[in-house]
Amino acid sequence: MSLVVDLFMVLLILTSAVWTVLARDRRDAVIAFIVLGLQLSLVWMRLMAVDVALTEAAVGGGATGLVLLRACARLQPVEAEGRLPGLRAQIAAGLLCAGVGVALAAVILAPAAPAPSLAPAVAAHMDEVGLKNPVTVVLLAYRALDTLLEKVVLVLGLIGVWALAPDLFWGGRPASLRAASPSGTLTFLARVLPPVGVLIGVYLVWNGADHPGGTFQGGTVLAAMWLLVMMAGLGELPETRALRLRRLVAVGPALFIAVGLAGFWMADGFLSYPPEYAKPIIVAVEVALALSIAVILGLMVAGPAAKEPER
Amino acid sequence: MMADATTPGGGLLVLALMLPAVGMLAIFALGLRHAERIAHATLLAGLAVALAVAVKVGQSGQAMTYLIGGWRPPLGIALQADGLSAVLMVMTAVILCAVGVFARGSFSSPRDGAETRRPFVFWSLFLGLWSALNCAWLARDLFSLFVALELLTFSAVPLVCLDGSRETLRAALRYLLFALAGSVLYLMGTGLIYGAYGTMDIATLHHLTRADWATSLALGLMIVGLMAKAALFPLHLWLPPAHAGAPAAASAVLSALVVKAPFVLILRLWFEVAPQPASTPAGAMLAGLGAASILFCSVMALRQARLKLMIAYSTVAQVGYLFLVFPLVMGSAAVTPWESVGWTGGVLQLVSHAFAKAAMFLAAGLIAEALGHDRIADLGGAAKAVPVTVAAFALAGLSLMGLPPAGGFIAKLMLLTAAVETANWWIAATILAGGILAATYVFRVVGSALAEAPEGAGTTAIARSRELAVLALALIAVALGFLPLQPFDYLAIGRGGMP
Amino acid sequence: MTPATLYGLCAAALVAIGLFGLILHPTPLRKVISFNLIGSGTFLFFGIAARRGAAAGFLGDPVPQAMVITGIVVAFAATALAVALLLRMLEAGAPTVDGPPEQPDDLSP
Amino acid sequence: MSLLLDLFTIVAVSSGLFFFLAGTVGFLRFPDTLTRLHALTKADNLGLGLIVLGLLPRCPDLVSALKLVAIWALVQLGGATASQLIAEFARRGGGR
Repeated sequence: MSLVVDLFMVLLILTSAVWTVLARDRRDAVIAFIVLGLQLSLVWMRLMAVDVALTEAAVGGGATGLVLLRACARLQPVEAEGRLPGLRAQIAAGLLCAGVGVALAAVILAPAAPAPSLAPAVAAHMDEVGLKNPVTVVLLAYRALDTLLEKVVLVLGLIGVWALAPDLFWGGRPASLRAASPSGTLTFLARVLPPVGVLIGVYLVWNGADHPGGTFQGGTVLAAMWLLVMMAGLGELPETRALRLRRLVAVGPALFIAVGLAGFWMADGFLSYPPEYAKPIIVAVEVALALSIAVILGLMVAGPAAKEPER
Repeated sequence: MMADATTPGGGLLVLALMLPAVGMLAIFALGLRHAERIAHATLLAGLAVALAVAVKVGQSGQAMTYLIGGWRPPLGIALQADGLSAVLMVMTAVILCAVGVFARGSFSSPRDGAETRRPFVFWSLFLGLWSALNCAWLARDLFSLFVALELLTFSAVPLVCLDGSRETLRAALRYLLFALAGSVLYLMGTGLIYGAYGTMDIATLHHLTRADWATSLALGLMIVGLMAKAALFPLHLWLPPAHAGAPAAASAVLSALVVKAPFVLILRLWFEVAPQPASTPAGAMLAGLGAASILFCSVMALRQARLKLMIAYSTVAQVGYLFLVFPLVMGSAAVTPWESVGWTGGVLQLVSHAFAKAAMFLAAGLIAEALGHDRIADLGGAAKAVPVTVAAFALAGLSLMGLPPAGGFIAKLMLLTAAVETANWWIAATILAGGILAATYVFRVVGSALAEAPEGAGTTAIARSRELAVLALALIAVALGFLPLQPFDYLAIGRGGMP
Repeated sequence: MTPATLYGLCAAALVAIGLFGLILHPTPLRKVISFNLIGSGTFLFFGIAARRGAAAGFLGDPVPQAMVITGIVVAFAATALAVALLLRMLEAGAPTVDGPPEQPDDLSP
Repeated sequence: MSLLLDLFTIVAVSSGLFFFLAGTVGFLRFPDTLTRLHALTKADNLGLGLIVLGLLPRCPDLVSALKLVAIWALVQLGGATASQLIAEFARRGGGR
């Protein structure tokens, strides 16, 4: 019975995917992609990965979708829609892709038995970290290096986006996110929702130590609230040269590295935590990271500086 | 070798990884005039760390290992410096230091204290790149290596379009799309590997991998993705415009170091993850594509009118040599791959090309600054305006052609010896043909630079320290030629447990 | 057939569809969207491995789940960078005099 | 007692699902943007409301019940605002 539901879900997903690729209009493609992101977060629920489902909905569908939609709005007057090349090229590429798909499907159909897993190893050492959400334990203890480096990736990505500003505008504000004609409805939402949203974001971060949730999910919600306020025209984006902003971006990764290095003296080495303080340290790092992630995501959506810095 | 415990001094590996990242964050958070000073302080500290690691590895004759957070793989992540990693780390540090000296001229902050775009972006990404490279050399976990590749992409792409012109933006976008496609294929392979073996740790996988087709598919996807990032023919199309469009200091780093990271990953996958003995047809195919890179892109280099584009095509050709090692090592009579002449020759080619190519790109940058253009046909007078730079270019060229006594000579001689030893005659012929083509395109430039200056051509003065930095790189490329002509024991350090 | 296997097949199809778009679409924005499709399929492979590896009281192996979270965030950053780049490219206007001839938005090799 | 609660849940959730179905059919079949929006928001809010109502007796504690109600309230707010925005956009002649 449940497999019928899954089958239906798969059909929906494949429809969205095909629409994403084949839609003539690029905005249709983006909307199909956002729908796909939401469907995929349901799939992650079915796969019992709640943390991933939250991330996929917030980042995969939400933030990525917003970036793509904004791109559409700015491309509309400038760039013509591209067309897929002729039928012969389509058939050739289709055969190649189908081949790849079939090969991958064959691997899925012949799984290793018994399925290999690190779950027992994760469970065996959970006590040493003192958190109850295994995904957070993996992200902030066992594989903390990956998480740390990925924060560095985010900062580099932001520098990369900023680097695209013309020299004259360096340090200025990004292009305004404000809707062309802000409507009363949006302003209303931007006044009512943020307090609730911030509460939810903080809850997700706080809760992430022991239950599904965590820095990304919470940080993305915080970023969304910030962006909403900007879009309604209730606030302006800060100048990219503002040191306070820069420090907000850097505080998460910097604290993470500092805690990691402190491990040389206080625990068994880089990125290890003294057992009795592991939980408070990790939660503190998560809070700082969520703050930085919120600011970075917001700034990445906003794009490079587009105005001269004010004197 | 299994990474069982942290070895003494292993903390140095963490420093090598984190120092540049801390420097990058400091530039970002402090802004203003500090960028260059922070970068130079980091360069000195990072060079010291790299040398310390190399000395320690050499003294102990053992790989250095560091278990992050004390968690043992497969649950945790291990950093490990074997002989190869140590050599790569020192190579990276030395080249980046030279580029750092060179870039003082082009990316200095203005004195009035306002932060400007180019110095800020250049120095912060420069340090980000260093973290990424050290991560690629040291990580022993397929997923951490994915993160390293992403770090590399994110720091390299914006450097390509630093001048903001439409062509460089187009080149950067194309580079980004190729790099992302490569990343996603690599990630897909790691996903399949995890599904089959339940670990990402290379040392653990070494004993687990089976010669079944699911494993082959996973490794194939990863290697194809890495090929796109290493610009192996026919996936090289993004490289020439990107490397030629970047500012000289960035081009040098991109061509000398960044394209080497995916190759080293392929090397590790091939010899440390893939079930041994690795597939012979696949090795021959990689070598075939390498040979195609050498021949096709050397000819393309000959046909370029602009100096930087020529050097960029030459990069694709020289990276092609690296891919020749697979059949040479597999067919060799040596007991382990690390004891074969082909392996040593390949690594030596990697290192000597890195120094030579960095020198060439920096020299091209100085010549362009001195003359105001980089059209090969009109380089007359360059030898008078910047004699040291032109000499450095010629010395680096020696290494590319494979003429004695340069490092490239020893590398190519070793590859040639291995090709003859394993009866791969077509590889031997390619190596010789590639050398002749390289000689032609290098002499074309040097000949033009030695010509008399055309009437009325003005030149700009160049700081001597920048010329000397370029010369130092070229001299190192040549000095590598004085290494003993035999499998190099240092490169085999840390491979005791490998069959 | 378990749900995991079914979604695994779905992931293979997603990769194939995304690859098709990446190869064929001439405009960079559509290439970026297609790249995200391939990425989604790839992440699902990790999810399948996680679900099949359920053990020790967990409903899924948390290690690949954590990797997917990292991967999703990196993919977002890549998308944001690519979009910023292509918007800037369109704004940069006409190429300089000795640049290559104008090909409006064709990035396919 | 528990049988009665079960019955209540079943009836409420099923009628909630019915409203979702009706809303979707309306969305697909109605001719223009405004009527489609009407179908979607009316039916979905009622549908979700009924499902939440049906699930309330099953909550183990007060906090999860409050969470359910909060979700319903947020969706109300989000749905109402979004449809307002879409309607304004449509009335100004945007869209297709």
